[in-house]
Amino acid sequence: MDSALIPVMDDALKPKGVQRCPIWQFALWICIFGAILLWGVYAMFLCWFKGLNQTNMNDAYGFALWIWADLAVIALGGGAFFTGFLRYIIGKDELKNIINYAVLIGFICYSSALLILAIDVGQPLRAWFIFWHANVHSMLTEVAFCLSCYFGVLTIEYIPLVLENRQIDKVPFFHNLAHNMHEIMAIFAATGAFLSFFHQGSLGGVAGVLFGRPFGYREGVLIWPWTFFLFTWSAAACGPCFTIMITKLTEVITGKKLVKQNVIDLLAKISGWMLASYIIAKILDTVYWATVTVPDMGYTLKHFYSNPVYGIWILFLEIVLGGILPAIILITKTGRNNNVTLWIAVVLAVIGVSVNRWVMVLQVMAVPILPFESWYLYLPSWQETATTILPVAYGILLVMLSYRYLPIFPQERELNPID
Amino acid sequence: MSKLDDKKTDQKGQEDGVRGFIILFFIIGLFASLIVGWMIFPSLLYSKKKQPIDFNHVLHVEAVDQGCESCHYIREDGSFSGVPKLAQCVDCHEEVQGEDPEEAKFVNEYVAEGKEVPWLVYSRQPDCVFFSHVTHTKMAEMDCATCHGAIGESEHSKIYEQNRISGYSRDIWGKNIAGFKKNTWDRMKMDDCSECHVKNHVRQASVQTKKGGCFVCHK
Amino acid sequence: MKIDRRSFLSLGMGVAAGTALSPLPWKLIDDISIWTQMWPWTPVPEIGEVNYVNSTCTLCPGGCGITVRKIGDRAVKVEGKEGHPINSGGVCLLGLSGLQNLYGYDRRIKTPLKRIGNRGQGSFQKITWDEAISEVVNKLSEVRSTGQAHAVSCISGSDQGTVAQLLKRFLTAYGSPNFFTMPSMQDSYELALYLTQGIQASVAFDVENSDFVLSFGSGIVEGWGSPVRMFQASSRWREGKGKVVQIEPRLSITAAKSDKWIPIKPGTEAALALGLASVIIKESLYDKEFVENYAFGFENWKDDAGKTQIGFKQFVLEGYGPDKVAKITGIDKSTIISLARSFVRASKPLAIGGRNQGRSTSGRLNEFMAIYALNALVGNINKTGGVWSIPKPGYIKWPKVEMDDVAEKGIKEPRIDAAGSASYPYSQYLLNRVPGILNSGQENPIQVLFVAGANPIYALPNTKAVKEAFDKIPYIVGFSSYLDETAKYADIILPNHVYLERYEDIPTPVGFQKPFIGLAKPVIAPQFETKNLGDTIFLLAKGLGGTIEKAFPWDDYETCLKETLSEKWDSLEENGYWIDSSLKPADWKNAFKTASKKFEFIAAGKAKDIASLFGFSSSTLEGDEASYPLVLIPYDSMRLANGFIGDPPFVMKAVEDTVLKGKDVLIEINPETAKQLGMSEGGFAKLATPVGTAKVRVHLYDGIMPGIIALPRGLGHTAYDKFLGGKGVNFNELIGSVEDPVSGLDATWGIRAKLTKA
Amino acid sequence: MKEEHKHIKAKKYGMVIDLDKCTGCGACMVACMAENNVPFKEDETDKLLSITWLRIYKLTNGKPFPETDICYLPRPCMHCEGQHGHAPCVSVCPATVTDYDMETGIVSQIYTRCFGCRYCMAACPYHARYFNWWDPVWPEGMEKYLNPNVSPRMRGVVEKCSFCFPRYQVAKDKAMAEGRREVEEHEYQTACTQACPAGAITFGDLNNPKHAVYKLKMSPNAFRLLERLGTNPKVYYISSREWVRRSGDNYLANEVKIKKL
Amino acid sequence: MFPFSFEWIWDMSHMVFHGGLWYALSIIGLGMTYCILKATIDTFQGKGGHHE
Repeated sequence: MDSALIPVMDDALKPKGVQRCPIWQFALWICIFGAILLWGVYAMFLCWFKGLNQTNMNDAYGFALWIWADLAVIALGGGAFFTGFLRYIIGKDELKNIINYAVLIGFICYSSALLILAIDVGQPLRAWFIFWHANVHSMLTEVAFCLSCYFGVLTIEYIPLVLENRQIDKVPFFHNLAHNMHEIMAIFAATGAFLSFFHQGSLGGVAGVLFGRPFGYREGVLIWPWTFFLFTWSAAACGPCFTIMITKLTEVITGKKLVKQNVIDLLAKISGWMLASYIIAKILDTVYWATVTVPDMGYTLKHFYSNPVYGIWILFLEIVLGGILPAIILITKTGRNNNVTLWIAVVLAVIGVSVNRWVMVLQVMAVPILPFESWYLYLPSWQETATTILPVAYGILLVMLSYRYLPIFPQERELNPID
Repeated sequence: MSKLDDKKTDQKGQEDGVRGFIILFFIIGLFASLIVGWMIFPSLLYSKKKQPIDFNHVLHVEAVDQGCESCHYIREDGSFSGVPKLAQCVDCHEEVQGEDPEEAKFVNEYVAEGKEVPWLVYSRQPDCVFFSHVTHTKMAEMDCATCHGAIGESEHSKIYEQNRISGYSRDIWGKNIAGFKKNTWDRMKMDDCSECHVKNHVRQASVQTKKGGCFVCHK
Repeated sequence: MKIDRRSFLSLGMGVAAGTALSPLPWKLIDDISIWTQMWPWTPVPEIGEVNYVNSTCTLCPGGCGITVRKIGDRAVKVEGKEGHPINSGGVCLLGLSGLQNLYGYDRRIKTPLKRIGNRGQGSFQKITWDEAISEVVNKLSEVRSTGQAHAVSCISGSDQGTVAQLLKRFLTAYGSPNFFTMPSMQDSYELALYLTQGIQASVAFDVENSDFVLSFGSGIVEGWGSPVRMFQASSRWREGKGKVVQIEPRLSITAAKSDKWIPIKPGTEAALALGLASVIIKESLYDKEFVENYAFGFENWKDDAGKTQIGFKQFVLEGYGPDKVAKITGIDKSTIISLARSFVRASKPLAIGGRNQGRSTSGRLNEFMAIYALNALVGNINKTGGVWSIPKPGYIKWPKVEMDDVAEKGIKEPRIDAAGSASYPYSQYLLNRVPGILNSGQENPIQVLFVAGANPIYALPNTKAVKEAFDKIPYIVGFSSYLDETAKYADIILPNHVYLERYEDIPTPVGFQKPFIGLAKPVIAPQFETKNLGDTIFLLAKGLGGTIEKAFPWDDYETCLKETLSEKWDSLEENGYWIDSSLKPADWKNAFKTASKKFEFIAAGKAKDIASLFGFSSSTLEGDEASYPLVLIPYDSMRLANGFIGDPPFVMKAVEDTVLKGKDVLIEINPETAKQLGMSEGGFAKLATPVGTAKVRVHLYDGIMPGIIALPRGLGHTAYDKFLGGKGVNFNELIGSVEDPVSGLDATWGIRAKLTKA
Repeated sequence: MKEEHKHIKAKKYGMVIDLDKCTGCGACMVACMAENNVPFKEDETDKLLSITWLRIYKLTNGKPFPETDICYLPRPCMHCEGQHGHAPCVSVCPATVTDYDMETGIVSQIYTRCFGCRYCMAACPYHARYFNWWDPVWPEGMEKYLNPNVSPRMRGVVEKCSFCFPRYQVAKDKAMAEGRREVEEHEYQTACTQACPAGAITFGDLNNPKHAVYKLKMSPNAFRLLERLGTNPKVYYISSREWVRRSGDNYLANEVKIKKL
Repeated sequence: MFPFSFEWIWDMSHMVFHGGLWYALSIIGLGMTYCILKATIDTFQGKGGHHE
């Protein structure tokens, strides 16, 4: 192909009536993140061909960085289902202006999660046994099923966006398909929300059911430990915060206002109340666990937070800095409307939920259970790190492409008129 | 820019023709791949190997007095002898007995050299499988033919078909590509074992599946 | 009409739909997963008929009965032989991993080898057996023709059994008295037995019946004696059938298993034994019947010249009162007194010595004498639960070697080590003295050295000196099955079969009460072109011809063994062992073959005086305290084989991470001492002794006495395979050989050391 | 096929390990490796990357010299019964790879079905489960000693102690060849039990009063590891030393007596 | 996953779990089939496209 064609094609693909950075600049960034992506892909192939000895995981850390990354991205991707839930089920119509981006972020998060899982399992070529030989009592089975199904839903939600690309839209079939999918999107969104409630919860259940691991173990109702509900709740609270954070980050990078303040404000407010209620539940859960559940097994709270690296401070970080503080900011109008505090709140909420997922994976592994053991410490290998960064690079690339060529932000043209 | 724009098509007739064409292509693709999937692929999937010696079961069954167990017996420790070793055959085949060139080949190439015959075992299970012949033949009083078919009535060794990917015999991994099964010896996968175990309530003590535990059939 | 991209799209959709509706993708997915379930590179063990072959383990001198499970012609697992008199079904981890020696192709020598590189470098070229035999024969003929027959010597793992005796016989027929064995506590025990009871016999411990064992640092459950037998005895004691008191500076596993652990300043064990004796005598608790009627030299006595000599009683009462001993040993006076009392009060007390496994060194004679004296004081000599002397199995009754003139002359030459000479009249072999003699002398007393069933370069103290001495020997012939350190030093190797491929008789294991012979049998056909050492000796003899050839009138080793064992053979073939269960130790009236026909505390006529036998002196450690403030002691572990056999991979896998981490050995140190040195767990350090230095890491262990550091034996190999070689430090590189002033035997137990942060 | 399910009383195979007798010599570990085709590699000193179905822990009483005391504790898979067979690791396995067999009380596993998610390892508080981080490699020659009764595993799967179940299969075959359905106590013993030179390990049916373990487990000195978590393990330990028994579980500072479930 | 799988038991947990699963899968499957079919029909009816 003639290289002169590239700018022409680029122009043809861009949505009408919006300003985009010059192609060379775009290409430069694509190259940078592409290189990072390739580094991750290289590490990924190392893990596949040489096996998991490429990681620093060991028999004490069967679950490590990857599983944390999985749990974290799924929690952060929770913005998609919860925004969808609010928009399509509850009927918060304003959210249509941010739902596209929420879906895109969700799609990135979930596809990343699946990719990481595919690297994480020891025998990827027979990983489908999880479906075929499903054990319905396992939280991981539920996770696998709901995750895959919901990924399907997210794909369905993302497809119409792709189809709305100026060139694709010209194909009648695709135009009609996008149109029809929009028509019944509420049904998909409802299914997605249903699936999400379960798999977010099941991810919480992953640690919550481990009665051999007192740090993770929680009592609960029926087959569901409290963490089941806490995880869904925290994902619903913090997922939208991540959506807001990425939206605001995109605005900073593009130097444009993309979503109207009232939309952000609404989402932030709902998040705030979700977060506030979540953190209360979380505190109650922690107190009950620390005073009833674990003493019964012969442990004290101090035992679990005597980690030589961060001790009790991680609990403070998770609950106070990552929960209470952002909740307070987000439920107050002034807090939400001040750009700085809003930034602080969403970042803290994102950190808070990530730390929660961190302790529920890594701390569970690290805590000594037998009285004659000591703390297990772990540092990921470069291959683990690279494969964890891989989805970040992939996400950035997909956001860049989607933003450039798809009408992600319906209010963009209105907010940024071209003279 | 214009290159990328769809050409306007005004003539309705032409449009209809294109549509028909589209459907035709769809059908071509469909059938071609069905033929590949159902007919070509299965024949490519298996390599066909001849046994080193064409063995005549009928002849041997006539010559021995204990049927299958004359050669394929349960040892004192309960293990199954499987395919006879050279030492068993040598009792009769020290010298060439008959006219059969296969026998001559056996005596000259293997007996004389003291080399074991690399028989290809049609019903060899994967290494992870534990199967106890004594349980089935002695305790459950099953006949060999129930699972292996009338192999004792064969005059020639059939072709051994080996899956090129997994390396296993087609007899245990499924004669029929669609998974349909007429005889026990058409397929001997886990579900086939389980089917009979479930029917007969054999050690259905698993907590997870209420069927047999892993170690009933695995090792 | 024209085909546009929509048609292709449609075709693609058709293909997709058709493929999805065909078995192709699904079967592929399934088959690929089945492929992962049995990757072509994952081995599938061959099935076959199961067989068990009974044999005897030779990996240590324990003599355990084993039974090897075979599938077809493969040996699949070694198990303990049920009902075997030594180990009754139990087996240790080294025995269990025996097949890794058999099938460990990386560590085995597969054909005769001739050295091409430098010594120790391990470069060899393959040669045929004919070439190898003729080369060695030529060399031996050459040496013999120059009148140097006595300069051919042999280091053997032991002098018991037909193979060792054939080697010795070969030397005799050839004309050399220079046969050596590797040091072990048996040397000192047998010497003590000879000095006190006047007999050449093996020492045995009736541990199964003893109800109070006082152990002076013996690793009862760490490989001392016949290991599995000792484990089983230990379990009886733990069932309440006996008590164990362990005396050593470090909380070893034996100490942890004992009823009481008494930490002692290392090297002062003899003083404690004498202290205990003094309490027993002072409180008149000793066995009067024995001491008054069957012992000599307890009281003061008059020698042939009529001079009054001090007896044992006066000697210990004057010199080793509990106050003084408390000061020497660092043990409370009250502890000493109460220990002495409980020892005496037990109905079947037994005192044992020989530190750790008792296999690396012979030990100090005074210590063994003092321990022996304790046993005598409680009258447990040859009694149930006591210490016995049993005759060595006398089944080897070959005709006397007919010697030619050269042999007659050579055999009369003095031994290189001076064993049996006026200086060391009662010692048989003093291999420990040889490196020093070789390194100091101008001339070369050894022209040809045979090494069989031993790894002296690794296992003798002061590795550097040993290597230096070996460098002076012009021609070394190795008979090892494995490419160990000494084999790597050889000029030519005539490899022996591995024990599972050969016949061999295993005589009574250390400390066992009944005359016993175990039989090692070929379990599988030899894997490589190796030969039974017995057969190799015959070939060499045949090559040399004359009287040497005549000395070996057997067709092959198997015939020789069968003839030698004659009527015992059937029992050996069937059970894998022969035992004389009827043997009872001689009663006191007949037990003692000394001049006085009594148990002699003072070894009248043999020892200079009582002090030379028992006297304790504390200045036996090499190095000065100022430069080397710490004391380094070795310890033995079941998980680290330290003799002729190196750890196979399974045993290496069992080594704790507080002993070896990566390639670094961890040295045990008391946290208090570590704190003074500013060291923390796992930290690197430089360990220096007057003999050598090594890089180590530290492991803080509360169970070790402050000021003492302990290093395990069995690491620091430079040979074998990648699983063992190049890991840790060989203790022998850090210590010098210490000679016992009376016996001349090796008495090394520790050295002064310095530890600095690295 | 004839009806095979006569009313056989459910067995519950378990182990009693006498820590007073155990010397930590490691014979059980090696017997296990030799019996079960456990692989090995050049460096096995990182115990978190070293497959030892049976691992020996060294316990110390934490007191300074000379009050120090140590005790070795061999830890096979506990074959937890949990509540009604819901062992910690069993119910979490997403692909039904591992199972609790009510007939024998053994936590069994199909290696070839495991796809290596390691959830069971996360669930096991005893670290009894091991992952094959590497492809097992037997150096030339060593593949000859592999036991055909146990299938070698491949990289990427979890494995653990099976109480030498293949030995049960072999014993049952022998019994059946002799026309018996039941296996005698001595006919089915694990490799570690058989090897232990100190005779510290006893193995048998915890439900059968004729088996030695039945009585031993009732010793006042018997305890199990982490009983308070409700794992309901089938490996009992015996120690005459209070501090050792106390090391079997966690206790709050104010809990003076050892709790027994 | 399917009633003919080895692991399938006709009990509450399987019905609930797989009920939920198949319910979701059906909605997704049927919904997408509907959209694709309708889009195909719409296209053949000449709807969509060319509206620049």
